[in-house]
Amino acid sequence: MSGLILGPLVAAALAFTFPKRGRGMAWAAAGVVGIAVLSLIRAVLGGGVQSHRVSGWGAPLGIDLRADGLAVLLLALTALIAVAVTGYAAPYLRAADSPEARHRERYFWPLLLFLWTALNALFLSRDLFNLYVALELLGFAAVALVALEGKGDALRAALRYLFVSLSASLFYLLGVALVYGQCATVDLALVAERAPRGPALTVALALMTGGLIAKAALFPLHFWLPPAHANAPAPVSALLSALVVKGAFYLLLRLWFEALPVFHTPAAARLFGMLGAAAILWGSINALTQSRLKLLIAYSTVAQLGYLFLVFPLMTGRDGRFGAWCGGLLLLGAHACAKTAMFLVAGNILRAAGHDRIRELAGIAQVLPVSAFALGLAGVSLVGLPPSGGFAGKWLLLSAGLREGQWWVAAVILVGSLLAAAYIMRVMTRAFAPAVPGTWVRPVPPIMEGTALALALVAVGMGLAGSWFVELLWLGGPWP
Amino acid sequence: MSFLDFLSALLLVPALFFFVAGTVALLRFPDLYSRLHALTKADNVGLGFAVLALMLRAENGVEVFKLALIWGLVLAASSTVCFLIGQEAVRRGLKPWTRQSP
Amino acid sequence: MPALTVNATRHGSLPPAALKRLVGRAVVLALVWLGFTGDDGSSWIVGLPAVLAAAWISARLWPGVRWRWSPGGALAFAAYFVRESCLGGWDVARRALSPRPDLSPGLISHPLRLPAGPARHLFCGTVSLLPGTAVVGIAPDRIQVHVLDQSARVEADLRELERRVAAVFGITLPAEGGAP
Amino acid sequence: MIPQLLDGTLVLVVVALAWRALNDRDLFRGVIEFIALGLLLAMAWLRLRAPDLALAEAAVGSGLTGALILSALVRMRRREQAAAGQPAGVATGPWAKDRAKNFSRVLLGALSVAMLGTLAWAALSLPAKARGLTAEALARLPDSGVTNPVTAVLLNFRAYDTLLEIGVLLLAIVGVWALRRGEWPAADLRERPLLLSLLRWVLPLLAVGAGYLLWIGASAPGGAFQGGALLAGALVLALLSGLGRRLLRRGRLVRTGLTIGVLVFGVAGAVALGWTGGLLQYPTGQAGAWILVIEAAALVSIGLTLGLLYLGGRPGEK
Amino acid sequence: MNVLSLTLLGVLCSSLLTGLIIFFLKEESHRLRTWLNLLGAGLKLVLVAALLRGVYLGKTYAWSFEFLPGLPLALGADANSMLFVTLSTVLWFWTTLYAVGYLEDSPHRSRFFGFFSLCVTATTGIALSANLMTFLIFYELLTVSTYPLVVHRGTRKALQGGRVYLTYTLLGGAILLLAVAWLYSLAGPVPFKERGVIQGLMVSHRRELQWLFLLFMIGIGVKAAIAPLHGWLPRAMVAPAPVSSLLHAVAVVKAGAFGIVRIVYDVYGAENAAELGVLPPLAIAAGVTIVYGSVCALFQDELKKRLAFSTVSQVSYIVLGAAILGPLAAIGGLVHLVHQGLLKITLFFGAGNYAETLGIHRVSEMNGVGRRLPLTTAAFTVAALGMIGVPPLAGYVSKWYLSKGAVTAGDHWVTVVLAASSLLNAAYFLPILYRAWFLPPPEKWPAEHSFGRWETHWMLLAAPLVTAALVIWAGVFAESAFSPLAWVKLIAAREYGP
Amino acid sequence: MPDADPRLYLLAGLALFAIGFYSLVVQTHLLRRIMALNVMGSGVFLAFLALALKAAAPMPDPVPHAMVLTGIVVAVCATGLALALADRVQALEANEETPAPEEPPSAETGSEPEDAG
Repeated sequence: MSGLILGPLVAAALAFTFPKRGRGMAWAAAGVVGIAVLSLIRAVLGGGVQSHRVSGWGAPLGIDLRADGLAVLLLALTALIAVAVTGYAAPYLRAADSPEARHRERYFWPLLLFLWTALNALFLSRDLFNLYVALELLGFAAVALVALEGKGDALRAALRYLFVSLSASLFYLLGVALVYGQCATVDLALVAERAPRGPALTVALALMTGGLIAKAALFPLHFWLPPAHANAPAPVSALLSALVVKGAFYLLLRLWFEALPVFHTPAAARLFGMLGAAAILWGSINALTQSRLKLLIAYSTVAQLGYLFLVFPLMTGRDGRFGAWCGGLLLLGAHACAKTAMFLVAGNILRAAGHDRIRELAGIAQVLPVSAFALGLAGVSLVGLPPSGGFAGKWLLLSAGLREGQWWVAAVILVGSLLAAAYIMRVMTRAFAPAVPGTWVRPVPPIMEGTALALALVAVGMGLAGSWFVELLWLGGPWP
Repeated sequence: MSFLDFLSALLLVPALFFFVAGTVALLRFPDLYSRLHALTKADNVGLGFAVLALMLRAENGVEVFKLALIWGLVLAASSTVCFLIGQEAVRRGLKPWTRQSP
Repeated sequence: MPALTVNATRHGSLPPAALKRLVGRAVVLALVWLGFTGDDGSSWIVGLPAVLAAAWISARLWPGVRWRWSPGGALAFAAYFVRESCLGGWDVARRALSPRPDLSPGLISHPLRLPAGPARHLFCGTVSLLPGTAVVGIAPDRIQVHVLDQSARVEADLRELERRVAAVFGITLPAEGGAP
Repeated sequence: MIPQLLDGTLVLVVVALAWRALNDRDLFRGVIEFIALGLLLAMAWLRLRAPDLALAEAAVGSGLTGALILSALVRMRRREQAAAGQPAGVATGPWAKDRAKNFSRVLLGALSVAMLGTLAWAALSLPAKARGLTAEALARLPDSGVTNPVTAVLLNFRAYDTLLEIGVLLLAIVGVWALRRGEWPAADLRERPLLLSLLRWVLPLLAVGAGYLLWIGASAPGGAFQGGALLAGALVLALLSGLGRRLLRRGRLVRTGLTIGVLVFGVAGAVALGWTGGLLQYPTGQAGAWILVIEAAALVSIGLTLGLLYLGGRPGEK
Repeated sequence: MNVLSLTLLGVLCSSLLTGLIIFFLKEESHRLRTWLNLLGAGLKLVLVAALLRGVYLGKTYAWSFEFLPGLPLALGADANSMLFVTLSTVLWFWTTLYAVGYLEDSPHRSRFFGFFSLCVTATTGIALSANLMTFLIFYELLTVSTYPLVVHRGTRKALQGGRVYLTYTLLGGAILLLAVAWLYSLAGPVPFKERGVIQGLMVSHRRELQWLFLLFMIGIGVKAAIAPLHGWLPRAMVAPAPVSSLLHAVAVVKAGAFGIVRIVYDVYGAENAAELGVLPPLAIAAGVTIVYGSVCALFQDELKKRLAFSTVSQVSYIVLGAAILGPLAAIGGLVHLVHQGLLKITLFFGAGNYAETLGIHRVSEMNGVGRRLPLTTAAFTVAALGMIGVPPLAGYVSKWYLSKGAVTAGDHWVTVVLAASSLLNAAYFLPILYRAWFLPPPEKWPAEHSFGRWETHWMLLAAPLVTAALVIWAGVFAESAFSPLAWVKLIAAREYGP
Repeated sequence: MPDADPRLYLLAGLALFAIGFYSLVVQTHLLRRIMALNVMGSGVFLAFLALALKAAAPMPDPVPHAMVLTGIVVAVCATGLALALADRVQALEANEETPAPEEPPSAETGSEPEDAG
């Protein structure tokens, strides 16, 4: 567990100190984290939930780290995507040998490693305040990465993102203060033991939830996401969409199902569900009307995040509980991989064409066949066609909804899938059109295409490994 | 109350006097330049007395040393800041207030 | 400002003079540390590196400037300074608390006779702390002083101060009007 | 009676000043009020018996933050003036006479008041005597290697927080450097000889002072953060006076200084892990020494980071 | 995992792996690609033959893998699946051969054959699915893998056709998904079993089952092109001829028809479905589609469009067979699954040859093609006559059993429909034959290509000739032990037997 | 001097939070918004410390103190980052047509101190 934090953190520091070694540091961190994640998966599968008391004190005085199925899943996902982005970013950043490019590469690596540290810290920690620090680390790294693009839109988007992120963190922190005032602890498990239902914790939970849904870009607090994700450099967009927003969602799960499950009432759950549904529809419809590919993908993220929040209403009953949990998280994983693949493809397209205006992208399949294939596969998972991970996740959600008699969830899932199909089709249609001469000006290195394809394949293949994920997710989940 | 304590309290009287006087001067003096005088002189003296009073109450030499150091630093700083502000004012062409000017 | 034009000691082999300077400053700073912590011997675990670092900073900021000083002059100056400070404070207080502020302020220019360097700095720094005067500008050969009360006495005071500062550093001032 | 009056006044002034600072028509005055607010908050911390924080707030919360904002304001103003004399849309604030805007402002005001009401309702429902973790912290204090409870929490009980926090500091500077090139304050020292000679004396003294705060932090208010703040203050002074460039000439050295906190902390964590099997779990009886080493490294990084934040970008030659 | 289940996987992988390899082949490696294609198709033929023998001898083939807990991905080979898998494998082999010839020198062949193989993999998967979930998975895979084939040419029209195709099929897929999920939440995993698996729900969930049946029919009916869900089919005609053959004869439409057969026989069970009262509406829909499709075909001048509407009409024969209770109708419907496939593929091969060799796309341009392309036109004629139902060709056998079954079940109106349809078939096919054989050819064909010794490329010629031969065989030797009919009787016996 | 009433400071903290939030949303000037964030943060810290004082036996709870110290440092980092970003944005807006002076960061790598060592 410690390697997951120390590895990327120290690597980030070294990457900053020795700018020319940035990529090497990233690979070194990837090695450390990879070994750590694999051994952690083994440990969790073999011996159940793993805990670690940092500094040896234990809660409430100290900070506890815990790795259950959920945490391990997200850690592994993070490692996978970070490795992919590391592989992709090197040629991406070296697109041109200009001072800007050198500048970007110099700062990209430490920031990437910080982001990685923050995500790992977030997924491992069980301490509300420590999670705050991790959230801030995450937010700063994300904002700085967005701003790395350096263009006006990116800077403005980054600033807006920063404002949202910071104020959201403060809402969260005020909630933590109230929790501490009530329970005299910030450890999730102890809070769960000591939590009386009362105004203080209600308001605390509301504050924390408010902050986190802003960070998770749940409708209607999603407004910052599309510009930020669309204007960032492609590998950064991938990280943001795949992982960063998921971090906040993960924390919401921890709060509602681990720390303060007594507040998970049908009314609250329904509210989440409604917002999720609204996000799916709103995000998809907006995706349909975008003229730029990256914006389309970003709005698709808004929509796909909505699905995750359907977990809340589906977890109220007994029958669909497990299915909803696994379905939501499987969907999260599949979306992370698929979305990364899509953004990487968008990066390839941007590089090859110099722009990402959908109308003028005829002939992707002809010029960048591998990318087009990756885009299609990612789309398959996004739409939820079998046997992709997206399908497995939606299937589980759908059956949970039907089992719980929540028909509207089923309806939302289906409509969302169709809308997703519609906006994917907009792009794919262009892909198969004959290329217009003069559109495609630069070649794309094979590794950039291959990375995207690999991730798309993972997204699709995830469905086939559904049983394995479910087995993992069962460990340490919120079961009565 | 020991003699030293008494002496220390006694010293606080002039300290307070100079602080008040400095503040009044800051408010009453007509222009920036004159106000600089208020800050650099009266308050410094006030601080000097206060430091002296605290020195008498100090438990050991270490504290006396620290207090002296603080006083010295404040003196140096206020002199420097006074100069910097005054210089900036002159550079910006601020005319000093004189009896003749309204 | 000669200090500015003199480059910082280059890295690599330190010339003996630089080393001597470094040690000298470290000793002064170590005294400060001693003053802070008193007889707490174990504090030197932190103190020693801190002092060395501070000495290094000092050496970087202030490479070789040579000056000597006379203890007697310094003592006399200290007494003078305390007395004048009190007078200055009183002066302000009097003017502030009088029913009608008794002011006739103005700017005057004062030719400098002290050589450039620490002596001049001490002079300029002190002027502002003394009754009725505040430095608002420094030129190579003169300073601009704002006075609360434009009277002949200011000039005399300043000259007196100059003399005493010169005594601290053991400098003989050139004759009146013969500013360098 | 008098303490209540004092607390009441302080609280009222704080709240009023906060409002003024954020809504003053004159932005410059707002910034000054903001800085004053920081100082008053430091007093509030004292009243809440948190001297460690009073020190940090005065130095960092008010001083450094204020300096950062002020210098940004100056920079922006200059740019606005340079840009073709537009009435600087950025500086006008929310005072547009737009009906819809007014309406939304009223709405948001109502919302904020409602939020405040809810918050107050929740906060007042908290138990009057909280349990807190004082007892636990004091019980473990002898094992922590230090005697100042706050330092014990920061560097032992919750050292992991602090590790991440040092990470945040480094990240902030990396982010800022990635964003823009810093502007060396255009100080011509020939015109400010007094400042120069003052700083030559003061900066080394501040460095020693920072070391002292670090040392004292084990047992009394102080520690790496306060010491770092002092160091940062020194650095800001150096930058302001133009001396900073001389200290920051060697890029790799500066970067090493910025990262040494994370590196030492991280390596210490890893070594402790190998030694005792716990992340950041110091070997029995050696906690004090470990903390001192970590804090010393952290001090350097904190001081450099906070100081360099003032530069507002990566140090460049022009 | 034993040898038997390996055979199942082998059937799938023989096309899947070749497909994946082909994707990464260079455009120029023409020979390697062709060999790979034929190798995959041939291997599959061999494997299916082995499978066929095994099933005939009563061996059980099963392979399953739990991709979600309690949700196995299961393959199996029963009589029903063998019918479809054999058909698609045989036809795929010839279609591949045909496609290689057809696409010679056109761009993006690696992409084309990659998806082509995927498409057949999906079809095989549909055939071999042992439960509803597996069926759904391959069903959607089919949707996805055919789309690139439909839009292969990349023209505006192709893209539009592809969009319509995808819209229809994805909508259908979503509804099917809902139905499957719903059924699973009621009944747990749904394996395919003769006489259905829903007996336990018949009393308690009657209404739900009726709704579900409707959802299933809509979801699958899209691919089976039951009116009014057939809108995509004529527009998908823009695809290259081998693709059209694939869509109409082997894969998509057949998958839909096969799905309906599966739902009626192996999920609901024919008798259960009859008791729920859901079969008559289905029969009526099928009847309407048969007539409607034929009428539409009558007015198409574009050859492929005419064939497309003919498909709309003909596929509903299969549905009709499933919708009429009783073994005879079942035999008629199921055997038409095979027969229609053979007939329609021959027709499309012919149409492809006309287009490729002479540039002919319209019926009105077909004067005298019989003289220029005698062999092709002969095959075309055999298939057209078969469609009309001229004895003893394949179409006649299906229609015969269907009408006999309808009469037995008391649905006399069906015979009227069949008769009307046959008349209409004749009305839109005979003029073509007349033009082809008896009218003089024009002086110049729209775009003639010369292929040397034969009237056209030998690959283009071999495929229709073989399939036409099969048509004759399936009709003439219908009563022998090795005919589609014999196999279908086996299935019907299991479904309706004692 | 007796201890302060924690509730008073708690409410003050909440008030700062609300004021900060309102200003953050209403104000348009970037600097004001950054200050608003700081005020919000100070409000949270005030609340934390007031709660720490409630457990004042024999001394205030040191754990929130440590947290607030962490919070203050994080806040100043945030301010630094936000100011740098705001500065870039404002530079863009101030002269929308001509690129900001540091774009492209020409000759940067050669002269930056990072390379000098």
